[in-house]
Amino acid sequence: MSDLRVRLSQNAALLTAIAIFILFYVFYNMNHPRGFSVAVLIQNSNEVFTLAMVAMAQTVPVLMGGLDLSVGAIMTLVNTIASHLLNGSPAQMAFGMGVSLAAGAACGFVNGCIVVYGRIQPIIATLATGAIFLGLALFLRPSPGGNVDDDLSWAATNDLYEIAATYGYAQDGEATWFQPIAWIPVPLVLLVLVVVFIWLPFSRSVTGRTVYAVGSGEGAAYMSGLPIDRAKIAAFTLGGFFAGIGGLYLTLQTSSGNADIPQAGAYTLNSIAAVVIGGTSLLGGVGTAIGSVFGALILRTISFNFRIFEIDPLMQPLFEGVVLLAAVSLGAFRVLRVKNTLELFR
Amino acid sequence: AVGAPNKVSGPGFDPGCFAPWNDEIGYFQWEKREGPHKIAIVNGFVGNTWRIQMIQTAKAYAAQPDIAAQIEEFKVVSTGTDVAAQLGAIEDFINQGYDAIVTIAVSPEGFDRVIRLADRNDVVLVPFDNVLDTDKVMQVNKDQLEMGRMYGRWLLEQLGDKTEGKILEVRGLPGNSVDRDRNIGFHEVMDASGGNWDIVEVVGNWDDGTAQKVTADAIAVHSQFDGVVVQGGTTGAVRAMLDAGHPMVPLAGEAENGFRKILAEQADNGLKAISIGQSPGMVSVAMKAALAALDGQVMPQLISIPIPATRYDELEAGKNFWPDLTDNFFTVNEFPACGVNITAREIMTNDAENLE
Amino acid sequence: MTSLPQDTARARFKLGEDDKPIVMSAAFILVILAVGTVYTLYTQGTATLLSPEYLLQQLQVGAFLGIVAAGMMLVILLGHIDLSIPWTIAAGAMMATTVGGPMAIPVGLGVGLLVGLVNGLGVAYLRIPSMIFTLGVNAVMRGLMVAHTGGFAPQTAATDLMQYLAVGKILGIPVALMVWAAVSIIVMLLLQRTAVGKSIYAIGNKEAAAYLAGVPTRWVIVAAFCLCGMLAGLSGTLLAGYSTKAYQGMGDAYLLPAIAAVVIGGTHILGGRGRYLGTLIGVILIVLLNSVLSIMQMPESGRQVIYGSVIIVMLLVYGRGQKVTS
Amino acid sequence: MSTSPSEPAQAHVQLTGVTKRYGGVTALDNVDFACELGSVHAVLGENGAGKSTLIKIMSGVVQPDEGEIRLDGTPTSFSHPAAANAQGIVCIFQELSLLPDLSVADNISIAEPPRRFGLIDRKAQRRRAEDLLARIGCEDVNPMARVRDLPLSRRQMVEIAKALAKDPSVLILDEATSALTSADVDTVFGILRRLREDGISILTISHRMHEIEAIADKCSVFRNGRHIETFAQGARSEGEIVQMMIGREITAHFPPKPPPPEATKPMLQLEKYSWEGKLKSIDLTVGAGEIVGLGGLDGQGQKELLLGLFGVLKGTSGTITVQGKEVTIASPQDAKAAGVDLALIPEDRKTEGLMLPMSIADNLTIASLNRLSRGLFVDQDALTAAVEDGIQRMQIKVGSSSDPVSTLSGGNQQKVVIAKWLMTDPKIILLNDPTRGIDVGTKQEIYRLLRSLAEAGASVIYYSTDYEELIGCCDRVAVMYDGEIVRELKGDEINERNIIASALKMDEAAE
Ligand SMILES: Nc1ncnc2c1ncn2[C@@H]1O[C@H](COP(=O)(O)OP(=O)(O)OP(=O)(O)O)[C@@H](O)[C@H]1O
Ligand SMILES: Nc1ncnc2c1ncn2[C@@H]1O[C@H](COP(=O)(O)OP(=O)(O)OP(=O)(O)O)[C@@H](O)[C@H]1O
Ligand SMILES: [Mg+2]
Ligand SMILES: [Mg+2]
Repeated sequence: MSDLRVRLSQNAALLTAIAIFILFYVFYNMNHPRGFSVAVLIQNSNEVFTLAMVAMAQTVPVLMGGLDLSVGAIMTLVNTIASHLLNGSPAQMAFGMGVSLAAGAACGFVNGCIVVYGRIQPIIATLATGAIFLGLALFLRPSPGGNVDDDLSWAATNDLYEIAATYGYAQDGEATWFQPIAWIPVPLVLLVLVVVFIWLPFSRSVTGRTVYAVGSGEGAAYMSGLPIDRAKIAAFTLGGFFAGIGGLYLTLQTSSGNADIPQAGAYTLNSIAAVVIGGTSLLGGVGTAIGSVFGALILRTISFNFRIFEIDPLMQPLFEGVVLLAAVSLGAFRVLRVKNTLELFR
Repeated sequence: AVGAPNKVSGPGFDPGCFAPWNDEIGYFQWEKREGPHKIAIVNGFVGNTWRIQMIQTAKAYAAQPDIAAQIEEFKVVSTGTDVAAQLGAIEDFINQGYDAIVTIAVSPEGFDRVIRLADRNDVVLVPFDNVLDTDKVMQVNKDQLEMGRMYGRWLLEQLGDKTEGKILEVRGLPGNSVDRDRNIGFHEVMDASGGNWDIVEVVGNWDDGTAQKVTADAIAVHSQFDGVVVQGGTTGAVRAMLDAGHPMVPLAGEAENGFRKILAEQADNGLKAISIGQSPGMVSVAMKAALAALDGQVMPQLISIPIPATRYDELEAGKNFWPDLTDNFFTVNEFPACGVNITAREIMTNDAENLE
Repeated sequence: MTSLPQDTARARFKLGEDDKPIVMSAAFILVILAVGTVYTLYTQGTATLLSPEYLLQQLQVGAFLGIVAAGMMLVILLGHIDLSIPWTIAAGAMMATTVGGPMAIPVGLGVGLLVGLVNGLGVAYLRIPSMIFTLGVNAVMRGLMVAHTGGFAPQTAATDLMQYLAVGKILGIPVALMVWAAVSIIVMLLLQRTAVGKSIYAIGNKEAAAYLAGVPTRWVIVAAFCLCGMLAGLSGTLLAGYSTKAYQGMGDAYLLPAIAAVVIGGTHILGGRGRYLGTLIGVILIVLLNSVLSIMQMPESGRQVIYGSVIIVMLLVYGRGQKVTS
Repeated sequence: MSTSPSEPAQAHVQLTGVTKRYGGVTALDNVDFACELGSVHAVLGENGAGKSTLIKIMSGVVQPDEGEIRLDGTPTSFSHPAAANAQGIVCIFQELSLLPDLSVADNISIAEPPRRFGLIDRKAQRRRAEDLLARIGCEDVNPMARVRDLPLSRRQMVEIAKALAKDPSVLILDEATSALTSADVDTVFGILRRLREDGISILTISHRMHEIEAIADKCSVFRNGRHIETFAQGARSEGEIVQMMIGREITAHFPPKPPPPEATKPMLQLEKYSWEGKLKSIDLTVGAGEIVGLGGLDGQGQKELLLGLFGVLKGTSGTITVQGKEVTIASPQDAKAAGVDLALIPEDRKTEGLMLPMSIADNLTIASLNRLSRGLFVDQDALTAAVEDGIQRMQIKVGSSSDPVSTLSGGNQQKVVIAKWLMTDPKIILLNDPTRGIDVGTKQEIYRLLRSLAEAGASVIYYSTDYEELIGCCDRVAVMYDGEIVRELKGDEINERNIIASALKMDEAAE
């Protein structure tokens, strides 16, 4: 019983994020002119997926006590790479996806190496590599465009039924056993897969725990004989990989590549906001990528609501800004509870 | 697919307003349905004057009595420079049962999915300004290539007998299709002239400060140009020339009020310029096109909007520029051929409210 | 870091750890100029880059970034960051031009100060990480300015005084450069000679220790953010004077270069150490680098790559950070 | 290379000719040192003698500049702590190496967690933590709790559990008991004795002589980076050891106490002072010239009392009267303001007392910048003078006052903290365990300093975990239990028996 209480109190931030998301999302659906529908769910998951991935990408370095200002750039670079490769035979497309994801991981690996071997602060190292990645992306796609297999992009951005129907699985999606799950949006499935098969194992591995340890106290982690360098490189590489998944999905979603600098910046900044809203401490050590997914969901759900309600279009940015500021300020309540000022300084 | 517009043959409805891009353009026809309609505008970025002027114009236009009668619900959202968010917003409006969605695409690619969905759900999707590289959807724009060519033709005309020289080209946002097309059009004309032109390209991002800085830089290094082309941020670029004491040479620029104000002053000093505008008022043409399509009219797939160009000797205070108003807006806003008569002045002095 | 007079005397003959970035970036500036000159000699046959006119013009343009970077440095020294710079600049410029007249400049500075105050209160009293709080404030400022410009027709023309400060010249020296110099002297004195300056370093190193030493930590944080905001407002007003008007997005191009300039100048991104002279040189480096790349007509892709590489290479050259062993 | 044959006894770890320099400082100078299996070996020496450096070399944290390490006669070198751990050398460092955001169980198994399918087995990890915590008598610690939420003494015990989890063959404790209560120290010593019987080699560093007497088999004394002598425990008297450590003889441990003063005028009065259930209606009066000790078991609110007085705690109630005037102290600024004139030597000098990378001069002057300013600017001459004065007064061993304070040894760092506050001319000085990890010589200087400050009319409130200090130093001792002052001891009443009895709330029995 007291264990439960300990666990609840240690995950209060995550639970708050989940609660806020549910609140916003239910509100949105209740006010949607056509009510809740699978089409709406598909649309919502499509819109959320890339940001959720980039937010997860940001989480790993943040847990380690660093900040990755290049996640948006990595996403963009992978987007431009994938926009050249996602066509042809199935084997070619699979190869293209592999290359794209590998490129994302490689970018993260480069970040990790610069941070570890160059001993440059992550925030500034990634500020610099972010520029380099964007330069490469612009080189690959001086102007937007691309040639992505239509079927693939259609199948990846709809429900499971469309995948089956497009590629002829489960009797073109008509099989009876398939029906209960046929409505699930593909991005939602991907999200769960990424969390269950990549994030959770990572967070329970020694390397993953070293990431938390480094964020909690690097000196102590070193003294404890943990593989710090490996964990740092792994953290950035995994971050790059997640950002790569985001970039790959964006390519499928938009059937194109676009080396858009403001967009890369927007994703990076939103990823930080999502991480914070999801309950991960920017100081490192505390939090989880699952929280960041909910942070991303919250950010997106806020803008969903703009489409339902009558808000002067020129007031929207203000409204958005105020909601964002309020959301990131939630943590301030902690300050009111702290009775020992010294506890504020950690 | 289901519900997609029928491909029909021309001529289209109201060709004075909805001019087809060229002869090869196809025509679309949707089934006529009864109004009033639900219309949404999905804007991308909102942080510049052009976009704000566009939104104000859209609101003013929707409030005009004849248009208001055809609209049941009208919504404008700005999604920022994020493709996923913009695609999501469009899809959301499709799901919400809107009849037409007018949009400025964040990216010229990537709309295949929403186009498919719009067709399935019988929604009229109308990209304008930053259009899509596709022929599957009805779009409204000015011919950016042509605009580039006009820059070139103007310079060549003004340079007269000269066959060689240094030209400064201040470009726009890197990676943007408008920037790309204007640049291609301009180079096409200059190359075709057979002259020996040394074109110095700098990146001005379409904003005055950047344009001013890079122009100042370029002048500092190259000391003199024979002609200047500015895609946007013209006011800044000309100001840099003035600051550096650069002689006034032939110039082609945008339609900012500030630029026209300087032009009016400097025309006598030899600033022979043409001011070519990408008008924010285009949004009303796009809205009108959407309404016409919902009314079952035959519409060209790519609607070309005339390019309003004003020469230095055609400037008239209070008509095509306003010395008493700020530098910061785009002078060309109305399209008389389409019955769109909301002037920039009305928008910028908030007279728009009086239209309601 | 600060040091005692007799120690400074000694440091003058010895290259301290904090001097290294300054010397290195100064050397790199010479490299940039040399490369640019080789280019212009080759293409134009002139060495324009070495002319006083060109250099003064660069310094004039650099003043806007320089003033922003000075404020940013104060905040970075505290171990914080101010991401609200872009729209603080724009808001300062827009409100200055909206008000116009003799009050234009005070209003521009005041708006910056106000944004800084909000940032400072959020960071110091609510203790929200500056990285995220200022990001939110930036979004709010953007919203306010969009609403402001869209809501009614604001005047956007800069006043004559603003224009004079931005583009005027006294004896051939740009006034903007003098403004920057004045800001620099104030910031330098603040950091080296005042209790507030020393407190900034102390907080950047160990806030708890500074607090327990009776340093008014919250007050110092608020003050630093206010100064940073005010300097951004000043830069915005000047920038509006330079372009003769205010426009949306005018500050977007200043955030990352300001951070980069501070860091290239040797200030530790996590706070606590760094010298103002470094920031000054960092700004000049960035301005010249941009200018030379623009002159060489480097495409955007190449620029981004070079920009990023320069930051990394400079930091690598300064010597790698401390390894955690104890 | 050592030419002497390796000792016939089981020299498990042997260092030969080891030298370590930090810049200009030679932390270890050609040291030969060996420790054997099945014995407890104490390392003694004043602050900065090189003790920590010695064990950092043995445990792979730093690498020697010269010399070699042999393990069971085989030359080895450890490039990082994990390499030493792999050879069974496990160290509990002077600075705790726990990860505050991870759970107790995570921390205990941090190096070699139990795994299933390659992933950490959290259930097994938890069971292991429960076992180890039970072994060291810490059943009250929830293995799921975050270490951050534990009081310091519990953290220290978790640190010990963590070391035991590694099954060491050499266990090194660098002042691991400095934050422990005496009950915990007894538990730990019990465990150490058992480990010794199991044939483990134990190396311990402590500045508490009585602890060394209680546990050590062998002692080695270091001074100025040199190994002075190794001898069997008991072979030398305490005086001889101290002389070896500091190179001179010490006479009395504590300065003489003056006769109990006749009703001095009260400097500080607390009435019904309470905070958050951790301080319960405290009434305390401290006179001018008086040194009042705070006693009791660790964690009974002594620290809170000091922090509260210094304005760090929010939501305190009751009244504080300083020099006859009632004051509100809402921040350290208020506390050091004129008319209140408080100073606090905080518990943890590394995080609360010093800005480690900043210069000694900056650290010394940070609390008195307002006094050193003239108008807007800091008066550079006054600043220089103040720094020199501070260094002189506390006899701080510095190269240059512009060196980072992190280059000083623990004791000298503590002196910087104290000197910093003396510059503000405080009337009331609060000390939170100021001699933790400080050598005997420096301790004595601090005792003398406190006494002289008191004689000059200041009041001192002194919290210490060491009873001897309370007995030797204080005019009065207020013993706290669960947030209350349960007894005030005066004059001859101040003795170990009374302090312990009151600390355990056995007042009646003590009468
Ligand atoms: N990282 C370092 N950089 C520079 N000098 C150091 C460093 N670590 C230790 N020293 C110096 O080496 C000497 C020995 O330090 P060490 O920490 O070994 O002393 P110690 O005996 O453990 O003292 P204490 O009892 O205070 O802990 C001291 O003079 C100290 O200043
Ligand atoms: N974050 C916390 N959550 C729950 N209980 C706490 C927390 N911090 C302290 N306590 C409890 O409050 C009491 C006082 O603890 P505190 O650590 O403040 O005392 P202390 O005398 O400073 O002890 P120590 O020096 O051992 O840390 C203890 O019983 C402790 O267990
Ligand atoms: Mg030590
Ligand atoms: Mg304690």
